[in-house]
Amino acid sequence: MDLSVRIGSMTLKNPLIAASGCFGYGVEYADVFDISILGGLATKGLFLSEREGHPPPRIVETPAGMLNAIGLQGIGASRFVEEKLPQLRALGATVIVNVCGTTIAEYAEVSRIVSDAEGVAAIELNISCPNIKEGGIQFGCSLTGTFAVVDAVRKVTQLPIIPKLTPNVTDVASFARAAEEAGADAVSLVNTFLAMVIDVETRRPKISNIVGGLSGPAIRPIAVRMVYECRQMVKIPILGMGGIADARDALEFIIAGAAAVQVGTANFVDPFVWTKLLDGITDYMQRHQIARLSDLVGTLDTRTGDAAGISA
Amino acid sequence: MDLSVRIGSMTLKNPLIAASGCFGYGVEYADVFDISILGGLATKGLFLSEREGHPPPRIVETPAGMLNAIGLQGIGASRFVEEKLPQLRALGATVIVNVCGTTIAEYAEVSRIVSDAEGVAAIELNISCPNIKEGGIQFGCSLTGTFAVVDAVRKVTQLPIIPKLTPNVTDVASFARAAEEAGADAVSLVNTFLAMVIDVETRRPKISNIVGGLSGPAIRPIAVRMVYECRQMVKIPILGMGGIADARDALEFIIAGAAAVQVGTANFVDPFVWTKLLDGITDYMQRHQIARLSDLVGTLDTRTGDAAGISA
Amino acid sequence: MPIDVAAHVVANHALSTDYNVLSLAAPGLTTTAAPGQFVMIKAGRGHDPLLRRPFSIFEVLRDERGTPTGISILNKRIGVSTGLVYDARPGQRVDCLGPLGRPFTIVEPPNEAWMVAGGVGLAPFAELATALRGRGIATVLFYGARSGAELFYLDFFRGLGVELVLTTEDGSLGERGRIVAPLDRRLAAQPAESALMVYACGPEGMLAATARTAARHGRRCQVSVERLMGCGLGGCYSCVVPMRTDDGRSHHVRSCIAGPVLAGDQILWD
Amino acid sequence: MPIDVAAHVVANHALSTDYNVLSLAAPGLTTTAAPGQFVMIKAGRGHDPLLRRPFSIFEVLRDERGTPTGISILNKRIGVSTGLVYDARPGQRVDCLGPLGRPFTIVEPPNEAWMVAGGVGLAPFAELATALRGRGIATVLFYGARSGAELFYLDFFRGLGVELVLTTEDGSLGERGRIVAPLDRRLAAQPAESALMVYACGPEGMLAATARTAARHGRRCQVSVERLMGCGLGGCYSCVVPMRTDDGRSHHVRSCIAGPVLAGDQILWD
Ligand SMILES: Cc1cc2nc3c(=O)[nH]c(=O)nc-3n(C[C@H](O)[C@H](O)[C@H](O)COP(=O)(O)OP(=O)(O)OC[C@H]3O[C@@H](n4cnc5c(N)ncnc54)[C@H](O)[C@@H]3O)c2cc1C
Ligand SMILES: Cc1cc2nc3c(=O)[nH]c(=O)nc-3n(C[C@H](O)[C@H](O)[C@H](O)COP(=O)(O)OP(=O)(O)OC[C@H]3O[C@@H](n4cnc5c(N)ncnc54)[C@H](O)[C@@H]3O)c2cc1C
Ligand SMILES: Cc1cc2nc3c(=O)[nH]c(=O)nc-3n(C[C@H](O)[C@H](O)[C@H](O)COP(=O)(O)O)c2cc1C
Ligand SMILES: Cc1cc2nc3c(=O)[nH]c(=O)nc-3n(C[C@H](O)[C@H](O)[C@H](O)COP(=O)(O)O)c2cc1C
Ligand code: FES
Ligand code: FES
Repeated sequence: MDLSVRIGSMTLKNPLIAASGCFGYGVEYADVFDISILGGLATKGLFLSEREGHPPPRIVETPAGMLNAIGLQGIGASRFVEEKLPQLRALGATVIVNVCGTTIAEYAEVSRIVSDAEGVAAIELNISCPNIKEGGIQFGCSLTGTFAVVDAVRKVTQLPIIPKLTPNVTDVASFARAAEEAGADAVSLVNTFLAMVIDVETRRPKISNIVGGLSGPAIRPIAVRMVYECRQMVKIPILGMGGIADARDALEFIIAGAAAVQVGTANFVDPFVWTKLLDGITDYMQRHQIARLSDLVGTLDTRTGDAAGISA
Repeated sequence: MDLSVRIGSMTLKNPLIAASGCFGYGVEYADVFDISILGGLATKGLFLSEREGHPPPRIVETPAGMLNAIGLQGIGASRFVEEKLPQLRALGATVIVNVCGTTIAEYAEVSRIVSDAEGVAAIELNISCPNIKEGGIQFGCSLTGTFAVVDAVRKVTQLPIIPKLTPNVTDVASFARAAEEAGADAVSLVNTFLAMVIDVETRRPKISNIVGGLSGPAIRPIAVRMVYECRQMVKIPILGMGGIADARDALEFIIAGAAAVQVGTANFVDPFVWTKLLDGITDYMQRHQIARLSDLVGTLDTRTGDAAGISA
Repeated sequence: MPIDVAAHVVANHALSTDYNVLSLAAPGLTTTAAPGQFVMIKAGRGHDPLLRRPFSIFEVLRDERGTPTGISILNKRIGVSTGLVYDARPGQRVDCLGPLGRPFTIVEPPNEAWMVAGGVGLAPFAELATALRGRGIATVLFYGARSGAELFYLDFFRGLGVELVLTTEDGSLGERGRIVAPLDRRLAAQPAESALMVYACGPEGMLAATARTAARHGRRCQVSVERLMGCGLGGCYSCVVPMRTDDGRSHHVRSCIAGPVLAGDQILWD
Repeated sequence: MPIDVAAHVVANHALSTDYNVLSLAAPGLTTTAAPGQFVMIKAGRGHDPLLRRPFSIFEVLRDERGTPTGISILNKRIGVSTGLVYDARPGQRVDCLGPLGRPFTIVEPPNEAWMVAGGVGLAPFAELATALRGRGIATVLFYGARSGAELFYLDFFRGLGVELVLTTEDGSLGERGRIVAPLDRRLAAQPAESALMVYACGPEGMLAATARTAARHGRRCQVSVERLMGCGLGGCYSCVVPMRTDDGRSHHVRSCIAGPVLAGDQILWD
């Protein structure tokens, strides 16, 4: 059975990627399980320099979801390359670096630094962080901005470029199209939904940043719809995510059109979710006699009619 | 204690409104509880003529939410006025008619019919149904379209006009602004989020319409954020909704800026939720010595800093 | 006038690895309950699962003085909520809204009553049989399942004097095959002048076949349909069944308030 | 090397209307557990509540042969998940991930050990006291709560030979007021040459006061902090505490992996 996924020059041994910001730098999980079983891992978002992020509280739980405004605390590109990357290489991880920037020049510079380093498989462009003013969302919410960032990074790296799209727009598929036209090798979606929770007793926001990003199972049906829409619009692979908690959820994204899936919040709930996902997908492929995972991608059957009877 | 809410010429005895499509025509609940305790009720969406809606399955449950694509099955404006309105009057209900249209002319005509009838308190313009191509979403997703519908209806009715906004846009506040400029007396938000659920065993959508609208607690944090954004943008009252299941949830919307709240999905789970909401809000106002509910609207305290310590 | 009762589990009898009978203390709920009516149950806390699920009232539980103390439901585990109902522990709280829906119309002698049940579709017939036999009506239960191990409460119905016609798909008990086959034969053999009402509950396909068979033999048939239900009270329009109107059009009827018991010959079976 | 155990509730002892001790059968979990470590618990099924919650390991449970069979947690009901833990029934499944975090550093004689607990902050001290007394270390427990009814396990600590200093806000048991007052007086009275380690766990305000007091008296202080934790493994950066770096800057440290036990004098208390 072939679970591998090709994204530009990068080949993932399976479609399971640890989502950015939900897996630290990867090394934190080395003594929890063998992280080389992952198809890949996306690092915490990296700027050129270190950042301390927002003051706590940074998260609050919501029905079947969570709100976060970490504020992209991170060690910056250079320290990552020096301190973390060698360990990740030694651990046999396929590393996708989540690149942030406050300017197009910063995106390009961070991308150049990680491209020069050894052991980076791809670049995920975070143009969709809803939690900090300079989080690139100004690029992620404009078609020209999206095109410009991808175009600039394309000039400085041979690595696969994977812009990560925000769901906080009217027509996400048009952003996928803009990224494709600018030379992106794939797109990741979705990042979190801008949201807020209020402590009614204090009449204050529950997190220090006032608003944060909603993730987890709550958003899954919206994310699946967006992946499906993008699938109709672009030819490049889609890395689908948003609320995946079990193999059935992952398969939903794949059938909707995702070539690979990322899992974030569910890794908090169960750091051992990965083997369960892998087993569940393998079992499904056996039951349905699917030899290559790629044969399952985007196979949603939308003929109406039969869908009717519930007893079906 | 004053729980009343003024919206244009309409006064609600309290801020609790049964959300459109989640309360039938109201009469269905007459022998479940005394519907005159409600601040108001929004009817199922009404077109000029009868509609049979989509074939089943029309709903599917999701984590802390549900997806629906009913397809606006309904009896049409005239039959509603003849058959349901007299009963609702007799039951002492404050009736908000949810008006649908496939053309601006239809919105105007339906609005005229219900305005001529006796016992209609306000018109809610459904320009945001995601589930049918001709559901007015083409108006709800364009600023000029939103303006045009409100403007046209404004010419044919003296009743308060309350356009209902879709959350499936980049900047919902700009739509609230467009509605206000066109002469709307208030805005309702949010309608459902376009979403989809796939049966991975059959590789078919779980509902016959392929995509549907996500509602319920899952969407609440996004809806609260949108109400908060609109509060900064417009002066007219906001009817907030999206996942309200208890008094705390309702208070979140009110503190974020909603003058009144609507409750849909929670009424399915518990048709007796209304007295619980009323008691919870009254108790809160007593504890916090708030004499008039209107004094609580939009009182979110966003000074940062103190929010920090979780022990706070 | 439905009420919502915070019922407590008094007993949970597993009948098989999929089926169980859950007994709930729900005083007040059953004072007006009639055979064929259902309840909307919320077995879990929190918002996941979110919606209630519809269950037929299987038995009305009574104390020694005969006053109703609650209900039991016959549950088949097929997903999240039926899984919670299967695993429910004594003492656990289960919110129970009802009674809901249109019950069966109970015939009078000299009518005979033929009940046709498929699988968990047996649920509404315990109370119906009790009511029918109470009126001294000759009652037959046509009851089909996958195997003999999934044919439950046979002695209960025998005890009421109900005649049993059983089929199993694997032939392990009664006739091998679907329940509609013996129903068809028996209807054919039935004297035309005899008065007869067919009651059916089970999977969609079985209901359609039963309704068609009854119609072909010129017999009236009440079917209890199973639709996904969001509210059970007419609020959401999720539970509709396409039915023929008097003027011959097709109309989506809300099975939670117009049903679950509907006239088999008016449903537009697809 | 943490593991995730599908633990089962073996007992649930209510201590008050807010507090209970939940005993969990979790073989394997405790083989490496050290005082001050915690577990991440998921008490409910489904996705609401979604995240696990951190709980200190209160007691390591052992069979007659002394082999660890599981753990108990001292729970204070303040919301959804602590409510589920309070209501948990024997036999119920509770997912339990651990052991996690940096434990207390245990001193050697001739050091004295002073433990300062506020409310449910008592939780990590049962195991710590056992370890300390096992090394024959003179141990004092400063323990404050709202009222005497919320001071638990006093006999357990007495039995270990731990000296108790108690305060309650309502004065119903021990000295009226906050626990830091007697701690301050006693630290002042303590001969300077004596070796001493202060251990503290409780509400943020109490921890800050304790750390400042210890520092003022030139005493080392290990505090176990309580932060909202999304993962407990360093993955989410939700649990950060602002701390002073060697070069004097402020840095957000992840309390789940660098802590929960941190050096009181390096935390930047706001
Ligand atoms: C009036 C009425 C009375 C009923 N009485 C009983 C009864 O007495 N005992 C009993 O065991 N069941 C009864 N049912 C069916 C029961 O309501 C469903 O099995 C239940 O809602 C499934 O919930 P779940 O959370 O376990 O499944 P879910 O996890 O919600 O769904 C699991 C799978 O089953 C499918 N499904 C969900 N509901 C139905 C349905 N109604 N029919 C067919 N497929 C479905 C879903 O699409 C999904 O694929 C009744 C239904 C109705 C409408
Ligand atoms: C390392 C560590 C060890 C802990 N050990 C124990 C223990 O042994 N026994 C015990 O009872 N508790 C312990 N706690 C605290 C416990 O984790 C929280 O009380 C719990 O997470 C609350 O969950 P909930 O679902 O009940 O509350 P929620 O419903 O999630 O929240 C209810 C309210 O409490 C607030 N809140 C949530 N978590 C905290 C927190 N950690 N501190 C302050 N306010 C909070 C929320 O903002 C909300 O306002 C520990 C915490 C940590 C970090
Ligand atoms: C705590 C937290 C931190 C996150 N940090 C980042 C980040 O640094 N960069 C990024 O692109 N996405 C970040 N995300 C978004 C996730 O990568 C993912 O897109 C989103 O959470 C949806 O997936 P999920 O529902 O599986 O968590 C973060 C999400 C969470 C919950
Ligand atoms: C089954 C169903 C039917 C609905 N029908 C309508 C409708 O006819 N018109 C409308 O404006 N909104 C309709 N809505 C949207 C609700 O009025 C409401 O905006 C949305 O469900 C969010 O609120 P909630 O989370 O409290 O349900 C419908 C929602 C549901 C779940
Ligand atoms: S279940 Fe809601 S209308 Fe029938
Ligand atoms: S709890 Fe996730 S990093 Fe500490």
